[in-house]
Amino acid sequence: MSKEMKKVFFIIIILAMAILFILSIDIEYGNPKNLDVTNYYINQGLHDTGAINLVAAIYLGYRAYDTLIETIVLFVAVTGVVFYLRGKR
Amino acid sequence: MNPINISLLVFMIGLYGVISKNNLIKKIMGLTIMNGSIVLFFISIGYREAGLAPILGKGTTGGIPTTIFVDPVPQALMLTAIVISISITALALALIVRIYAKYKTLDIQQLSKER
Amino acid sequence: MGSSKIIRTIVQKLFPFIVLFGLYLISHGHLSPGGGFQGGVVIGTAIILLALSYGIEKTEKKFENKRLSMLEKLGILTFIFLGFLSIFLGHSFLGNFLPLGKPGQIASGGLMLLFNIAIGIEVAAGVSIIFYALVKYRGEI
Amino acid sequence: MAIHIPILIIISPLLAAFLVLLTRKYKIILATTSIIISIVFILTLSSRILSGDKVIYHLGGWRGPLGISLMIDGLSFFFSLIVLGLGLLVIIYSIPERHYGRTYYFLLLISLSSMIGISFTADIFNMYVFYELLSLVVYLLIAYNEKGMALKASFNYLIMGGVGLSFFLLGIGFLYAMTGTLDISHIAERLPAAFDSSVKMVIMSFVLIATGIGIKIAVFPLHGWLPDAHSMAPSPVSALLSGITVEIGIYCLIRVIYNVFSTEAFSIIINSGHTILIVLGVVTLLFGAGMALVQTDLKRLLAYSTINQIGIIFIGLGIGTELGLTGALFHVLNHAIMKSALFFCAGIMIAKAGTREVQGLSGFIRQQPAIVFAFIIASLGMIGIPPTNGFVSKWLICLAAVEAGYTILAVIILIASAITAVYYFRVIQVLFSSPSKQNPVLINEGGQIIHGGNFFRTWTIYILVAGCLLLGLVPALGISLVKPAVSLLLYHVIP
Repeated sequence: MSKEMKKVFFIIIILAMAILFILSIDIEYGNPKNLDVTNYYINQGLHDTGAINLVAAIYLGYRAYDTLIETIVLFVAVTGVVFYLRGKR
Repeated sequence: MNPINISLLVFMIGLYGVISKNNLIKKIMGLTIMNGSIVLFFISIGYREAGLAPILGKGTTGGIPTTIFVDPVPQALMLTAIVISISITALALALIVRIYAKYKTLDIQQLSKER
Repeated sequence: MGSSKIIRTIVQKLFPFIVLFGLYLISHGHLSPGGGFQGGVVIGTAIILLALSYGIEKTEKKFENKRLSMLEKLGILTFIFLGFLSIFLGHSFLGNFLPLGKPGQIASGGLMLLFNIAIGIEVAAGVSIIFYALVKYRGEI
Repeated sequence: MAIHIPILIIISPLLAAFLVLLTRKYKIILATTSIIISIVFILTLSSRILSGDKVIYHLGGWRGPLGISLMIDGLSFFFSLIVLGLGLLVIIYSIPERHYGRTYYFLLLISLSSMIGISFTADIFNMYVFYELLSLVVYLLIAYNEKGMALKASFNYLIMGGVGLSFFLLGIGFLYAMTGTLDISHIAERLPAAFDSSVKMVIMSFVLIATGIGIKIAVFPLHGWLPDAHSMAPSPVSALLSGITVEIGIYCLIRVIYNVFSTEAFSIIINSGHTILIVLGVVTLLFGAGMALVQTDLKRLLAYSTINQIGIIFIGLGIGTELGLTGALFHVLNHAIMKSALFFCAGIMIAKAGTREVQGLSGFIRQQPAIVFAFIIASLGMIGIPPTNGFVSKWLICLAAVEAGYTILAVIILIASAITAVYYFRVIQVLFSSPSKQNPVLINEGGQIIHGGNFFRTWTIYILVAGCLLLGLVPALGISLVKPAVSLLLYHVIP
């Protein structure tokens, strides 16, 4: 396939997928529907974790395990960069 | 054209960038655009009409706040997704430095030809 | 490397305030927008600013690579150790065992403040290590 | 202390990984003891789980959909046992290689701990974070010996893996938009309600997650990265990749299909999902077999044969009957054992012969007859000849295909096995042929001269081959392991 043909081919695929995606969205922007868990977080967040910043209450209090794994992701990325760029071998 | 549709469109632009660009750094840019659009998608899912940032006022002592808050859960998830996306980008750029040092080219076609 | 006199004096004056702002972000993570990651990155950029203005060699003496990578491992080990501590004190892994305190004060988040500090150390050290690695790479294979 | 076992299984390799970075001499001892501790812990749970019970552990003490909880049922027990068992053998296999420093064992331990984390977690976003951690670590392990080709392979895998996991995350976004929670069991409860309101979104989220994981499992159209990645990696890492990492992707697919999109309301998704799985399985099967025929590099041949075997597992999953699932999961176990044995033997052969080309290994029988016989037994298993375990699982899948009325599937599997036989016997024939050129210098891939395959390497191969024969002669052993997982998936589908 020539260069332009390939590019055009990609554009068509991407546009088709984009239209497919956008048509499939049914949630109305501005009022999400099922908020029972979120409302619990908002109402009880301060009581359970003592944090005023509810986002911090969630990612450090309720889901601290996620944050632990994520700091390890960052640590592995740092070791990876140092491993690639130490250069003296 | 609310932000949810826009974020999906930007996701597609990022995907197009990753697939069709031959330059390694442009591929990484496409990947970063995709991750960025996912962050926009999650945040726009959690948006509520006239909702405030989910920081309870100094005074509230745990009573039921009457004000409408934006959904804090996607924001918490996106903190993780952002850190993951920069880790991927940092690793990829370090890899590109090494590949360029060895092959002196950034074009994926040429790279696949050389042994 | 090292830039003009003007930048050097400004950076020399600004450096403590940037670090102070980073520490503020870390310590008030659970009260106002911010937290371990954002505060850590601010402190990391303070170190990078120092390196840009005073040159790598001098900053290296002050913040050498060895100590920073040790700090980074320390950050994560404290995070895991806090998790184990909550197991020893009868809660499940990463469960909060400290008293919650009054909302709005720094000491109010229970374990969250300690988590934020651990993450802050790790991210600050990590960002500056990446910067050192990128700058000192001389391009040999 | 006993109730904390699920989290201790995950955290012990994690903690050991960081301690390995701090010590200089004790890295191997630390690595092996941490994996052995995890194995002991998981075996203490085996009685409860094999009897069908589920172990649930709430992290941070938060009940239900609030916090993250770990759930170990038959399926995750089965996969984490494979991960731990083979992980231990991979560590033992890489002991004699002095070229592997602290970072290597750090990355290996983090990969094992993240794979167990994926199989235990009951929270779909946590599964994504662990999968990302696993991918990051594998990108580094592939490029560990820093040769040009390995860097390119790692970069390709990074791009494909990045795209795949972005699709997975977008799928999670759709699920969260519809159900409002992230806990798998709660999503499964709330999806039918969301299904009535927006059929399109449920289908789109299934498609997104399936393509995302499909890229990571290297299904046919999206497999581009696998042959380079698996062949350019150091041998223990190739065994880890082909043996375990691909299986964890299959675990995620099974978990999504059977737990998240589970109830009868999605019969159209599940039926169409099954047919898609079968079609993809057949295409991957034939493509893998075909490509393996034309390979001259031994490790690329084994990598393409991995794609071939994934096709068989997909067919087994696609059939979806109880027999089909048992065959597929049993084949996951067999493939993990056999492929690791093959990569281990390949590692020794390439190290001794100094070249990766199949032709260069001629006359290897005289140098290391035991390794060649192990290679033969493992390749018999891959082909599916009676005494080995490969035969049992392929036979189960063929039986399930015939029972479910897809007799052509059974025929296709037999054809693919015939092709597999051709390219494996070609390698074995070269091993037996007269040595064309004697190569006294023993160079390993890292450029260091090493002594021959010594105690650790040969014994790991013997253990794997013994496993092959044991499961082949006494298949009830393997099937009893698979039984709780299959019954869980089919009968009480919503955990």
